[in-house]
Amino acid sequence: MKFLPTSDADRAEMLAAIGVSSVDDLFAAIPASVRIAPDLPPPMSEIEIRRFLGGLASKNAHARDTAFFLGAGVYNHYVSAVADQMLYRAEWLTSYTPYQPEISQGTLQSIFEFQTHICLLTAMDVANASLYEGASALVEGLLMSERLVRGRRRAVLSAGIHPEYRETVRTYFQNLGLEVVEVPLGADGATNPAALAAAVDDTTFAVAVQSPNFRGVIEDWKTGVDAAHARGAMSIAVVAEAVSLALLAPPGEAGADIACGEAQSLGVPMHNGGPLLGFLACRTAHQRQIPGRLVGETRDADGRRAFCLTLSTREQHIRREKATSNICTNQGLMALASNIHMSLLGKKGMREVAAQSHAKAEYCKSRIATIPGWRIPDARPTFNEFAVAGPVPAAPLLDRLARRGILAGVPLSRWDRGNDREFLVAVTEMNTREEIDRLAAALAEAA
Amino acid sequence: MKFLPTSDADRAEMLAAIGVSSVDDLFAAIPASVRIAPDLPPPMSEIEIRRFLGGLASKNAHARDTAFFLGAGVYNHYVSAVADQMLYRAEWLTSYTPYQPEISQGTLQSIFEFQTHICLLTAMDVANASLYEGASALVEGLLMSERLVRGRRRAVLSAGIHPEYRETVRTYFQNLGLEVVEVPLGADGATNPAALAAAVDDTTFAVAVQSPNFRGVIEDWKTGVDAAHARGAMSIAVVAEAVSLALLAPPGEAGADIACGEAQSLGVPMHNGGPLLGFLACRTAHQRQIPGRLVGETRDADGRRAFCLTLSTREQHIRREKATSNICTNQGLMALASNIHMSLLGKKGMREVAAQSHAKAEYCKSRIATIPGWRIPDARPTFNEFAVAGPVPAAPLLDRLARRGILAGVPLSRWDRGNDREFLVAVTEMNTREEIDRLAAALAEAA
Amino acid sequence: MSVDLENETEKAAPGKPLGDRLHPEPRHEPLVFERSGAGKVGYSLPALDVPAVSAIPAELLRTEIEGETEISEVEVARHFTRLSRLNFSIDENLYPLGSCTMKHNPRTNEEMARLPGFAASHPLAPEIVSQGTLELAWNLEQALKELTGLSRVTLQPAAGAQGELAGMLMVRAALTRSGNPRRTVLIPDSAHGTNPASAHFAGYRVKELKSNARGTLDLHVLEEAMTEDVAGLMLTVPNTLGIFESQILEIAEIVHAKGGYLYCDGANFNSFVGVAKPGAMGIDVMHMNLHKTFSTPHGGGGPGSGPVAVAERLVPFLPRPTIERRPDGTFTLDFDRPESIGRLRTFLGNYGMFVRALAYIAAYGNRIGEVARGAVLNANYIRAGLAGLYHLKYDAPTMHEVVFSDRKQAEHGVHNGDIGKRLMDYGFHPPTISFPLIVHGALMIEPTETEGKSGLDAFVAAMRAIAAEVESDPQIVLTAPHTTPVRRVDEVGAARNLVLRWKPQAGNDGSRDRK
Amino acid sequence: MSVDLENETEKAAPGKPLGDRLHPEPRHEPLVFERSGAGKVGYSLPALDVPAVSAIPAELLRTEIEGETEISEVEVARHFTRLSRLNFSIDENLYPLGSCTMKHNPRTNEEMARLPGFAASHPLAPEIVSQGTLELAWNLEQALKELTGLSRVTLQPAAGAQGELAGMLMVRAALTRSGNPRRTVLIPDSAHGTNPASAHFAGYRVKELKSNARGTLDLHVLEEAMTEDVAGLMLTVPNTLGIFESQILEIAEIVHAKGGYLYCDGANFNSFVGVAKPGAMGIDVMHMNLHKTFSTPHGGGGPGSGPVAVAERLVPFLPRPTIERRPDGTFTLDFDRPESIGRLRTFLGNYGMFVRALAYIAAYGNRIGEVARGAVLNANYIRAGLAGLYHLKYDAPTMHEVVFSDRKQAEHGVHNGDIGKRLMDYGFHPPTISFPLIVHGALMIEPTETEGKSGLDAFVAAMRAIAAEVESDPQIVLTAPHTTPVRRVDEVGAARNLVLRWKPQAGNDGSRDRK
Ligand SMILES: Cc1ncc(COP(=O)(O)O)c(C=O)c1O
Ligand SMILES: Cc1ncc(COP(=O)(O)O)c(C=O)c1O
Repeated sequence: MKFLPTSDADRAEMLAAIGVSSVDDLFAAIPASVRIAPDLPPPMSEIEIRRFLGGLASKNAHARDTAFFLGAGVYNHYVSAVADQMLYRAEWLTSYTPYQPEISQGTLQSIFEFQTHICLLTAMDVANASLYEGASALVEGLLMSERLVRGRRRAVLSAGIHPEYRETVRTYFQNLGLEVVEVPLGADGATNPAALAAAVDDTTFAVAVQSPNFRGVIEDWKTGVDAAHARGAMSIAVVAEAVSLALLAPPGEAGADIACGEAQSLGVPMHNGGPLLGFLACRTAHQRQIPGRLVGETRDADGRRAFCLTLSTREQHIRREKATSNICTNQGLMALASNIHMSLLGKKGMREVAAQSHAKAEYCKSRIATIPGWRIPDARPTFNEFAVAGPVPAAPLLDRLARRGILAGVPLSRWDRGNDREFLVAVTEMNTREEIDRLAAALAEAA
Repeated sequence: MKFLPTSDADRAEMLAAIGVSSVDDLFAAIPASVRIAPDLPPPMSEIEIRRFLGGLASKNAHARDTAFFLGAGVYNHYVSAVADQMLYRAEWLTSYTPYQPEISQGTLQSIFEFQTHICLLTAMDVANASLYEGASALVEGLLMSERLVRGRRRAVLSAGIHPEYRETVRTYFQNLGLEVVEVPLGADGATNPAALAAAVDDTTFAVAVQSPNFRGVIEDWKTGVDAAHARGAMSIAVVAEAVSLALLAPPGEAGADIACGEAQSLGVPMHNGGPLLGFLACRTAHQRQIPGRLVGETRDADGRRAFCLTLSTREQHIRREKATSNICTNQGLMALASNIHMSLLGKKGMREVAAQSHAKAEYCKSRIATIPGWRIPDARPTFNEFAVAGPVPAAPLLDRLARRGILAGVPLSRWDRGNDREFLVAVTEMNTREEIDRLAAALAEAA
Repeated sequence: MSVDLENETEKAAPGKPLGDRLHPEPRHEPLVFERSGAGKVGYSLPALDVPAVSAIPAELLRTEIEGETEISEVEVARHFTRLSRLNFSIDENLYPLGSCTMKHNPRTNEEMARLPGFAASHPLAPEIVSQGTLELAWNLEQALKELTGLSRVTLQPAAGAQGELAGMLMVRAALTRSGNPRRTVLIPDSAHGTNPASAHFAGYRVKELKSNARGTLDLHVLEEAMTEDVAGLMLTVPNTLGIFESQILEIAEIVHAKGGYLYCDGANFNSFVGVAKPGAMGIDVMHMNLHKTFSTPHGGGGPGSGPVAVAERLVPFLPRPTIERRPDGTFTLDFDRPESIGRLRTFLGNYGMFVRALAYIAAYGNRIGEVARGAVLNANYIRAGLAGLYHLKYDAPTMHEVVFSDRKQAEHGVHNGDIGKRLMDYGFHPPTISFPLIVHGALMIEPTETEGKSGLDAFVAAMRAIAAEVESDPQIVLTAPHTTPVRRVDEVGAARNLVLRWKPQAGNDGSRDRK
Repeated sequence: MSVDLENETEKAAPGKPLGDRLHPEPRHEPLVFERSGAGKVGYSLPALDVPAVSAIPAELLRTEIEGETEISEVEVARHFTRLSRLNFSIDENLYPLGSCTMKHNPRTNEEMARLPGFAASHPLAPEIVSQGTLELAWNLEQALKELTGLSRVTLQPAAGAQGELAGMLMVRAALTRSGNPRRTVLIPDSAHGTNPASAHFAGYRVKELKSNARGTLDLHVLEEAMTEDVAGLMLTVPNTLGIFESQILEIAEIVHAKGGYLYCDGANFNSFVGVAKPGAMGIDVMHMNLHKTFSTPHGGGGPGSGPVAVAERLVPFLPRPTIERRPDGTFTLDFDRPESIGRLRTFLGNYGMFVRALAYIAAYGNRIGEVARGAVLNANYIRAGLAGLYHLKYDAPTMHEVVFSDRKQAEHGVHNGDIGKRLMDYGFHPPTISFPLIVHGALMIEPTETEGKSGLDAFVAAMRAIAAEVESDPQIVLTAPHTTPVRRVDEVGAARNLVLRWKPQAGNDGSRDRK
């Protein structure tokens, strides 16, 4: 077995040193009745593993062999080969959480840089080292808010928040005595400010709004901030397509207390939906309630700049059931990928990616809008994703197009059974005009 | 331009420090008349490069999407992911020839290990750090022989040596006053000992035989050794499918003076024929005439084991036109890949790869031999490649099979126009029985 | 360095510390922001091939991202290569971080996870073009079922802690359906911090159970605590002392007798995977860390993956969706699970880790018990090598890890943290020192099965040398490490004077490197 | 290290060198053979699915490969990771190895070269399923033609030296056809060693031309040497001193007037690629090093690739086969080239390098002149920074590299090699010191265009610091390096007592590590 570096002679010597006669003796503490060998096939060689998994991989349509317009929380953006190949380095790939700073400065400094990038993009003060993904990041933002506004039990969520985020919130809240109020979107596709404000009361600890929202519509962060602050609640800005942060007014400027969500689109491949990259940023005043790991700058014994994990008294390994979160392992390597990506793109590149995505989405929208039988239901401006409504049921049409190499969009019926005509179309800098024209032609045919 | 790290402000400061007003001033020594800008397209972005080259790549049939039986000097063997991914490390990939041993011990030790592997496999005393590929390795072996047996001008080559190796020898020899005599293969596909011996005379400085020969037939190294040594010539053992060395009696045991050829099949991907991995090994007595780089073991100032390039007085940068070869850059990274590969496979694995390749080739041979209209022209034992003769012209048939996803072999007409019925079939541990059966069925159809 | 030179250079530059004279290069790497400079770029994009339209009202737009980088690709590649070299990794040497299972990460698995059919696939693509991704996940579930001896598995949780939460939510849902969710969860004092934290977020109060003198759970302590208000017991098997609860069957009986559920923290599954089945032990629900037992890389802190296996009676409550095989052999997601606890995150989970874990399980197949056998052998070998020199509070049989303490060394003023730092000078990562909390000054050593005898011998030799230094030369240990990229880091200062990010200031954006 | 500790540990363990006390880990990595142990394996293969037949007579079979490894994958991965960390690389820092053009290697190019359609393709597959590989090679030829201003290009040579040979063989073939191959090739004394070696293997005698006091070729020296027995001149442009022969047009005229050919060693093409065309200079034949100008990685000593561009009159003699585009747009190999010099190696050349080089050229496109502009700017900036401190034998304008010498430092007994070793302590690779032979004690510095100002400043500062040390503290330079994985290596001893391989001996195969 190629992963086991113990020769037979070594094993014999080791057993002798331990003073037992067989390895089995070391398992004496396990009751014999439960020692049952698994019924698995014999070991597979590397060649066979490549055939087996390569075969499974080849059954899937993917972004490199299709005209690709899927989004709804996971986006197909450009990732440089530098970011991709850097992750192969054993020093990044095979190290643990940087508990020992003297031999983990690489990881620590990278996290510190990641925290900085997130702060700059969101215009917030403090960001953590990552969370699992967008939905649990929202949960953590809500729970953090609840701790900061003690005694209130209700969270108000715009229905423009990704449905799987909202479902996750309900899962987490169900046994904590916390309540969720969802405020439906207006007919224009945006959160209605009056309706949102009306849903907030003195039992509300947080108001969360997503922008671009799940239908791709750009929300004004102030809608949520004003509704929250009017009643002393925390305001949470949710982001599921983080590329938008480079073009749209950031939540920090609008006065949000917490910005959180999904940063996959900043340097992380789609990975069939995971690993993704949750993030959470907040104000300095609230930093002691932030969940997850934090890296801080400090000095070493010689007075040189160094980095280490800090404020760990918030965390489960010290505070146990009183911790700010139960999270331990986070998404370290994805935060590194994103740090590399954001560093490469920087000020201009992130903006250009966002601007191109938007312009191409607008082109796509305008192409579809002119096809007889097809409409763009939401009147409000969108960023790089938008709902379309067609003359035929969406899911079967999308299946047909997929067979022809066009992954045209995500049907809203997935989360809303009754809505069988609408689907979301996402466009990024990776889409060519030719692909968009092909999509439009295919939809025109379907009409 | 993302590969240029100089900001505009930096450039201005630098020009000021140099004392010129523009970069163009620094090119004043180049006559204006020859300063002509190239007519190339505008820069391509990373996304476009991936589309452009990805598009070209997708036009080629390759070993991972076909039933693959091509060989003739380049073989499709197993390469572990460990070897593959290790090459991404900047420390291996982006370093130069290890001229400075204190900061190149990684490369130096790896070459030392590579030299050792080659010696163990060939049963020779000394091996160099690599040569370009098999054909030029043979040339270097011949030129080395000529230096060692001064005053003789003739090399005798078995016609079982790869035709492109022989052609390369002619290219190199043409202006050096050296002569090549080729001894045709016998009807059984092997070099005829009597014919070979008869071709050798007192003007012969070397006799070279390849095993397995170009038709896949296993030669007895003693044929070449005896013919050479009978007349005081150097005996050269040529290897084009180095995996065979793990199963077949090694040239060193048979008394060969030089073993050289191609080690691609020991850990180097096919790369459409390059980079490959030339090797050359010899006897201690001749080590000062070996071409190319050598790494030796030594000590550092603290007495610790260390490695460095050695015997460089043989080389062009010191001896100039009197050097043992003009080679400078060799195939460093491929020697590393091969070192990793040979280390992983080791004693048992290399043998098992060889044995499986042979057994599968025998199975394939027996399947084809029983198809009406098809024959195996060579009676002598083969290793993992063999000639087949069919009832229809080979090249058009192979084209047809390629369109159906079977790369069935290499037509001998490529080097021998008259031979339009024969082609070479190579089989390795990568081929499954199912693929072989598919090949046999396709040939049966063609008959 | 040679003594000669020391004298020589001391003469030449008196007063200047020797190290500074010999090693003039600052090992410090500036922040990526500090390498920025106006006009540099690190990316390239195609020219826009559609009209450069913006349909966004001005008030919704931002201005430039102040402080963001302008830097070339060359510098970024170098920056991250240099940073990486400041890290210790498994591929450098033994990484005996107890409870973390720092084992070799097979590179084939990386290759497989990066196939475009996995890495560039989208979780919301139509099922008809996603059969490969579904089949793989289904296969992984089957393998984990077989290894745990439990009925079904959810792959959704993103890491062990989320798996714990998922598991406890299922317990709670089941109890709720039976009429009473109950209020308390029992957790031994040796447990990892995520256990109580997860129980808390599942809405439970935590009652801590004291371990006995053998480091395990006393049946009468459990019996007493296990009332009908207790939802269940969260037990780490083997526990964080590396000790297997040999009365596991009796423990299960006690818990079940009171209608409770036995939760197994499977972080230590590496010590018995393929040797024994948790299902047979009476365990009802168990999370696994794919990034431990199943060798998906830790990545400097994740991503992980924390599948949860459950007994039949918890199946209805599994997170949504489940992956099902239809009679015709095709695969589909089942969202129609009315009793499900819901979802814990978006999509199917950390899918990339599924690919790696399945590749790993496939490589071992029915010989996967060798993993556990190797891990247990190695831990016992280290125990034998260090017994006597380091204090062993609990001397029950060791499974995959052994927890010594610094009691002997503390007499010389040297603590577990110091020993860990000194190990760095010997080329090793320190053991876990922050827990288990019941061992004061813990040195929790988990070598894993992917370490050979020569590596273990070297580690034991280093630990023995340090024990000797503690007696002869404690100062060298107390001031360790001496050979690392930075010297001992001031963690207290970091928490006192919080600097959690770089801030753009006039002049420091792209200006010269900070010292 | 702090001075305090020095005293402290000196007290505790007197006599033991400080470094050994602080840094107990042996940095030494055993040979892979020394890690071997019976019964370990590092590979896995499928079970044989055909009969286990052997049709080979026993006398043609070998026994076990004595001494070969038995080692696990885990150990191999660690071994090579550890070894790699002993190497300096471009991604670590400035690598100013003159004449080697150590520039950034774009990672996209690595990705492209590994696409299965290139890396797993076979050179002898039918052309109908190889159109992509042929088209790529054809495209690269077109780009190199455009950049050189010459008529055709062969991609076959495996590196620069083989390109030189190919070029001189074509010259010889052309002259032979005209009736007389001639006997002599002229080569300036500043040339790289491969030039005379290649000329020799093309069957020529070499006549060395002395450079003048400006480091260039004197026209009258050339005129005198350029007889009708001379096949041509091999000129490096700019030459190895980094100086452009500003009389290049006159040089070409003189050579051509006597019926000779002007060969350009294009190793330094990086200094004028995209700025000027060799074809316009009167150059007839020129090799390029894709691993220099076109950024394919050096890989610790190759693979390289040495395409040769030729003027129209040499086209018939190009190596065989050439790559042709048919009128229908398909591509084919043309073997039917009766005047060809033949082939220099198997197949088409180092194809993997073609992929990378084409990706590189595509990334720059018509802005590729910025490469040269950056390279020349950087070299001149270093020259400005070091002028006065290091002796500059030839002060003609500098192109992409500048060659100082150790003349000032030699007065203190410090030589170029020592300065290079000391640079390592400052975190830099040394410059080239082994040539050009006409500069005694050469320090040949080529920063390339992928180095930014801050890196150049740091390098200049280091060189200045060393110059100061040479005066104040020469011993520290003479005994350098002090901070590298090994101290100064005994190269003389290596050559005197040749150990060129490891040998299996009873007991050292898999036994403990050698010290
Ligand atoms: C015993 C134990 N339980 C639970 C966990 C939490 O797992 P994770 O880090 O995957 O969330 C860990 C690991 O950190 C652990 O060691
Ligand atoms: C000036 C010069 N010419 C020729 C060569 C030989 O090129 P290669 O190493 O690619 O064979 C080199 C490089 O080493 C060189 O610097």
